[in-house]
Amino acid sequence: MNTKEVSVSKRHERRVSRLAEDFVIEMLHITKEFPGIKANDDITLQLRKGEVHALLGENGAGKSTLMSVLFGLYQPEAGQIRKNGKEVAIRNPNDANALGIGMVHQHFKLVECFSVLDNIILGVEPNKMGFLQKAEARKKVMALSEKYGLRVDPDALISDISVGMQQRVEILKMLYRDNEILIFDEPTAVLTPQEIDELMEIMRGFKKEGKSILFITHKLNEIMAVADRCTVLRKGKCMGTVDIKDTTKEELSRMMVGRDVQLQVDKKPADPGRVVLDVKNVTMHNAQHKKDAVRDISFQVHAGEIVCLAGIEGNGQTEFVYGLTGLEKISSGKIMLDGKDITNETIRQRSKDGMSHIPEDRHKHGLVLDYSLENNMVLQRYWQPEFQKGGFIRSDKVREYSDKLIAQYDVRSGQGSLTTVRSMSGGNQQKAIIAREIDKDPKLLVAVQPTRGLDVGAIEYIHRQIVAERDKGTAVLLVSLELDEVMNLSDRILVMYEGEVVGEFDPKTTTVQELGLYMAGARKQGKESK
Amino acid sequence: MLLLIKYTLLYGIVLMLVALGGMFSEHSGIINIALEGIMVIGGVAGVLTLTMLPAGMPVFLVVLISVLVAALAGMVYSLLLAFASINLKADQTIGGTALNLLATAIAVVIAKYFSDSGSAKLNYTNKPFLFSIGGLELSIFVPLGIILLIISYVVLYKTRFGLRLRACGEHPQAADSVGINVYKMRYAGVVISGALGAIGGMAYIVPPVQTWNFEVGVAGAGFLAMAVMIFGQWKPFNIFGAAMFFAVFKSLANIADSTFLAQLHWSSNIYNMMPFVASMIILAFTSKNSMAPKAEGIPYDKGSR
Amino acid sequence: SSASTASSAAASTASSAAEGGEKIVKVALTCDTGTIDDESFNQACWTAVSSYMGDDCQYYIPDADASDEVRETKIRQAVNDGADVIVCVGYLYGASLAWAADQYPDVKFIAIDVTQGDIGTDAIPANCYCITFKEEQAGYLAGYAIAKDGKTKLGFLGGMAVPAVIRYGYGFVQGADAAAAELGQNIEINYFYGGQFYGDANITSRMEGWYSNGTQVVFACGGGIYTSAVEAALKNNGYVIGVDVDQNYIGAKGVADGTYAYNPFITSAMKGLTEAVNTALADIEAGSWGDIAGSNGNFGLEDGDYIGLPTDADSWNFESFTTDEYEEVKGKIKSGEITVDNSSDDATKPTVSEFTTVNYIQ
Amino acid sequence: MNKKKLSHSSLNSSITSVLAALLCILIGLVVGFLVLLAINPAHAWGDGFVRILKGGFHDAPYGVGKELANAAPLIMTGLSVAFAFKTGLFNIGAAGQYTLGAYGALYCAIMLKLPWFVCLIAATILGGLWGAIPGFFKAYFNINEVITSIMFNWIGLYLVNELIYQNGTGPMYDVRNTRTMNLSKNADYAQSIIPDFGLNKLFQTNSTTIAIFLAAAVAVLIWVVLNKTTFGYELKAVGLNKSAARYAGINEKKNIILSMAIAGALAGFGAGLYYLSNVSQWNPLNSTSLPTMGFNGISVALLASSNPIGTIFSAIFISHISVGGSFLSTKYYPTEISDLISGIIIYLCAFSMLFRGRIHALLFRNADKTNVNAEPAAPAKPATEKEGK
Ligand SMILES: Nc1ncnc2c1ncn2[C@@H]1O[C@H](COP(=O)(O)OP(=O)(O)OP(=O)(O)O)[C@@H](O)[C@H]1O
Ligand SMILES: Nc1ncnc2c1ncn2[C@@H]1O[C@H](COP(=O)(O)OP(=O)(O)OP(=O)(O)O)[C@@H](O)[C@H]1O
Ligand SMILES: [Mg+2]
Ligand SMILES: [Mg+2]
Repeated sequence: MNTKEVSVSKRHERRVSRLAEDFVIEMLHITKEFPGIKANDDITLQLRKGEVHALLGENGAGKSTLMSVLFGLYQPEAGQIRKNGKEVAIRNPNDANALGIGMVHQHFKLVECFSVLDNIILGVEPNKMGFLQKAEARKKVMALSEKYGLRVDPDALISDISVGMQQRVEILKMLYRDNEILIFDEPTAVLTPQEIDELMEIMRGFKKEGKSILFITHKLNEIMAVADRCTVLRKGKCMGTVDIKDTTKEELSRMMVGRDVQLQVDKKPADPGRVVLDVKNVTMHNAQHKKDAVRDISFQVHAGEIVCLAGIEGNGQTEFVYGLTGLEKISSGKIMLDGKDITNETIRQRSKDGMSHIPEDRHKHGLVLDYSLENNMVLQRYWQPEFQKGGFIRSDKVREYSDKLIAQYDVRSGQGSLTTVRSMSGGNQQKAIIAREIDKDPKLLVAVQPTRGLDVGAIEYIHRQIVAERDKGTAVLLVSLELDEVMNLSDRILVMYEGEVVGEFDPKTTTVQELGLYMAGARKQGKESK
Repeated sequence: MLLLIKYTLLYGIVLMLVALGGMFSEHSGIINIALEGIMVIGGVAGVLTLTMLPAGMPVFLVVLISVLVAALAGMVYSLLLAFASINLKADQTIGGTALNLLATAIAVVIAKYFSDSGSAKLNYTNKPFLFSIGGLELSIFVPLGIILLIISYVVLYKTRFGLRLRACGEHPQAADSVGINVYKMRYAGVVISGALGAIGGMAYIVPPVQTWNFEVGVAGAGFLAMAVMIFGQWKPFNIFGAAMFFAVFKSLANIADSTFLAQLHWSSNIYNMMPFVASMIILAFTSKNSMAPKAEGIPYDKGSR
Repeated sequence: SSASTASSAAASTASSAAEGGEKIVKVALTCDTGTIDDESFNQACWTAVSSYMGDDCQYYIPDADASDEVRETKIRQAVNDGADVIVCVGYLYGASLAWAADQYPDVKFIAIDVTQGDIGTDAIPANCYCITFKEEQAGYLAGYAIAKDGKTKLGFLGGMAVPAVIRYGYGFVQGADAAAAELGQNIEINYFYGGQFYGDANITSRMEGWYSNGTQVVFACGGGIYTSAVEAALKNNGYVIGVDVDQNYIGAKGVADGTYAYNPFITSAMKGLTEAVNTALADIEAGSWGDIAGSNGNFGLEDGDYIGLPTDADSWNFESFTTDEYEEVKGKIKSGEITVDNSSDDATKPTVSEFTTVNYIQ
Repeated sequence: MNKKKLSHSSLNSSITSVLAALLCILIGLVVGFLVLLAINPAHAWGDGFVRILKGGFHDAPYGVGKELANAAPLIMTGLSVAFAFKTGLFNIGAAGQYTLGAYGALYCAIMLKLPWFVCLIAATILGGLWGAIPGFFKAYFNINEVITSIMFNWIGLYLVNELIYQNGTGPMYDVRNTRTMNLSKNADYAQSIIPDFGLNKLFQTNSTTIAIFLAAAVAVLIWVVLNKTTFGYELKAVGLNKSAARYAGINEKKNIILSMAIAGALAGFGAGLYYLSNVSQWNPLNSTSLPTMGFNGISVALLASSNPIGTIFSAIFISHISVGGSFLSTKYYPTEISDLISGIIIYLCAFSMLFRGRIHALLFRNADKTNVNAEPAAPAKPATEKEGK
């Protein structure tokens, strides 16, 4: 390509966008199949130099797959990839790297027990006859870190640093390889609001440098904030590319799911009843650190209200939920469920007493991935007389029940009750858990990040289920990192910081900014928050 | 005392070599439970070579050739494990167990085929493998083992290969995403373990006697080496220490009646039991912060995330 | 059904042979444990059989840890393969013989190292001839000779604690003790069973421990276990005593091909395996099977030269002990002047004089 | 409709497993034949291959009786491994548990002169205890059961040898035989021998008892427990996902220990069947090799793809070819050829998943194509939409 054409294209950006010379990367008519499914079906995506190009789509729409094709992790069945108008073959990450393409993966690809420096150089190690030469690598990393404001300690182990810091390492990995085309796959899912802002800033910096960015996210706010254009995928097909200037969040979500989505949950005002959950002075030790993970927490949840524990990840929410649900022991304090002291009860007993738990990590706790869907549907109840007789499982009853839940909650899977849960998509796995936990008719529903990583369609559905549950008179304790969700869903918000509850808020009278200050520890209410 | 040192070294080096083999394999992400079998294969290959080499050959060549042949045999045999667990993604422990069962059968069939009398016994000379320093007789495997130990350390921590190998055992997806060929690295890890395991097998059989009945196999030494590897927390010098610790027990069991320990009148069963009991206790104490490669035992599938 | 035809076929050939002059058709040798080339027990018997029969013989060895059942199967197989004489080598065949003799009345069994007690029947079956040896006498001679030769720190390395090995060992202790008492010289004996019939690092290191602590000679008594004793001896200028057959040739071969620096075999405690097997086979062909069947030939010095040390100049490697002294003590045993206790009970050790310390190692 | 689908697809998968196993066997046999050809081509067919194939039938009925006598404990050790597999554990410690089981059975028979079923129970309990130890280490220290089991195999061997031998003075030890007392040689022990109901006569053997039927019955029992009971549900859940099981209120530590204890008990029971049938006696002088029965159990389990019922057949098969191997003529071939064949078969079994996939694809290509992200059936949709609002 020549410079003249570039300048021309800049002037007539919209009109001449079909000119090949316009784009650093073009993915044309890409088709990628997995056994039983077309993950990408004739998708075309064109990336301009110096733009932030968002990629939007429901769970399983094929975003990660498309990016993996670009990064050389998968080979497409059909279609071609062009760089600066020339067709290129990307057979593996090395090829991608040689073309200046780098990727921050949805799940970080960092070796936990390696140092930051080792992780950055892995794959492109400076060496003399195979022997590592780390000194020069260190110099380059420090320079990059300086230039882009990506603070890292090159000698720290990955396992010792925060998620935000890990992401910086991932970004440095791309920069270290002098990549010009940067792919970010759901980079913000794991970040705190402040970190997200930082990342947006960094992206803008890259843009200024002339780097091109592909940015996958489910959060429309972020797209509106930082992207120039957005390509929308639905069920493996390309729904089109739009300019962010000319579109709205509503339009984007309609393109994505094919119908109108309510981004705002509409719910009646809460009608709190009796105290269902009463947490008194709960403290929990931390196995790793000397500092207590949870410090002297007290609060109550009433029937028919949604109370939300908000906070930045790692401020004791996870530990507290473990203590509350019995997965871990609490060191001191007392937990009452509907007037009954359950502090020392087993998990099974808590469940019998009316506690339901939508766990934070659905793969670790929520599901036995290699069990069939029906077996997972009775995971909390297989022992009830309804489903067993004299120790023998009544498989007909289990099937009946599972079929009922599947129909009622629209859990989609290949073989219905017999599907191995591992083969189901994340959204449907989550739906199955929610069906199971809600159908228990609990007095208290503990929902931890119930919509993590899900698309707006699924989020909308789950939010509605939770509100419906509240309206039936269930006490709901929601734990979420997502401020939108917190503001949208809760009737009361408790902010946790460093293991303590530092404030209590009414979502109608507070703002995201105010919550952010408390979450960051910049402010703290008096002890009256108890 | 000299004797204790001698046999501790002799046996310890065997355990160390085999454990180092296991270490390489596990750092690449493959659990090599077939070490016992690999030792047997290495032993039978090395011994057969010894019996076949012409009498007048220089000592140096005899050692070199037989050790190389043993190592080669081990590498070839370990390819079976590599193929099953890397390409076919078979369960590694199961594949390894099958190879253990197979190895003794192969060794016996081969030994019976080559021995004059049709028994599984082969006669050979171990002279080329022995030398002494000031009354302390050592086998060639002692210096060889020490050299291999140092090389192992350097390779693992100071080279590009080592860094990549360890990455594959810890997080193969990460390695793959930066363009490292995980399959190739895992093959390398397993094949190195084949070579070291086989040399270990030869070191187990050759120095102490000049006749070996392959029906006996290597009597659990390969399994013990796995314990050594765990005890040594997958680190070369720790493995060396662990191997020596085990070897001291073993040697004591055998030469106890020539030492003050004879007064205790313990049966050899008790001595034999001790290293296992000791390592169980140590495992229990160190289990909380195990350094095991995180991805070991999990077949790597390019497609999976 | 194939079995019954096979066995009846074997039976009929055997009986027709009996009418036509007792020609042996095929001999099977079944061992209980170890290898056929163990340079001692099994090998001696096999050599005897194969040199007598030429091609018309075959051996059977079960796995190391075989059961009576497996040994019965070996006998069955031998019969199915057409053997009309079966030589069962090793006391472990006792129980299997009780069954086999009954099952195959037309097959002739020669059982070596097997006693009526091992078989467990009231009498030795009529188609079975047991051959045992007075190993305690051989052990005694070896022990006596070596102690008389001036060695004061001795060792006994048995394979497993099986009756024959125990008799060798206890005989050895008694012989050495007798010489010690004669000389008024204190001697010390390390006594150990390796638990296996092969050498390996464990045994070698134990033996090195002994030799380096001053043990001069070890009586290595248990199939292939001698390899470890020899290995350790050579490193410490020590010596070994062979067993069952004159094992001097092993040392000589080793010296010749350079594996051994010197020949460590001082002598060997022998029992006349080859002679006994040969005689028995010849008896069958001579038509005198009836004379020996159902009996136990327990061969000791009283019965002839079935027991002893090799007296060839090559094999006689004592420093001072002479053949005359040897003949003298041998004569005393022959005449009954000296009786050697023939206990083979692992738990009751032989009694010794105050000159002798036996260090039984577990 | 769903029911039909279940039986259909589970039938398909069993057919596939069986075919995969048969394919492994076939390849193993072919390789075995090639080895026979390589060693001694002249006799490879009649004196070699045919004998292996015929197994016990080479010398029927005796050989068949032997085959059954050996298959009984093999079913049990196979079950032991298979059961553990089903609950997510690899029990490589069956050999050690078997060792302890042997001690339990023999102690009760020889020292206490108890009836056979009591001896069997003792064997089961001791085996179970020995299995529980690695379970304990796994549950409370998170140490891989494979490594613990390996260690406890050897500890068990040395321990039992020491207890029985006691330097040659052990009361269970028969000095003359260098084995434990022979149960059938002494009327005192008669009640400890498993009854044979005429089987010995039928097969012209001494040790073909009803053990094989007991083993088969246990296999069926285990199948029921695993597939039909809440207990099996819990065990499998723990095996597949410890954390999720804990979340579901299952005591995962208890269940891991229980799984291993049951696996050990099964192996111990197998030892009881073997020694109380008086197939053999224990040799405490052997300190260098573990009972092969334990390791062959792994083969059995693999060949059966861990299906409890399948272990019955795979155990009989393994026993068949090893008896066949023992009938090989030493003149031409080492008996280890049969070990070689079973080794190869097991190696192939280790990746039989691959075969299974291929076979499945071949057989049922059109039968069950599934779409993971399939839309639900049409009528379900309106109902859910109503539910949502
Ligand atoms: N390795 C694989 N094997 C088989 N099918 C796969 C594989 N990876 C993805 N798929 C299929 O491709 C589809 C697209 O998956 P992809 O991961 O690209 O979705 P996504 O848009 O990134 O979803 P999310 O928003 O959840 O990250 C999935 O629905 C799945 O069915
Ligand atoms: N290795 C695999 N083999 C087969 N299918 C796979 C594989 N990996 C992923 N899938 C398919 O990918 C689909 C979605 O997977 P994916 O992990 O992208 O889910 P998700 O919606 O992103 O959930 P999560 O938010 O938990 O990541 C599933 O339908 C699943 O069938
Ligand atoms: Mg994705
Ligand atoms: Mg996702």
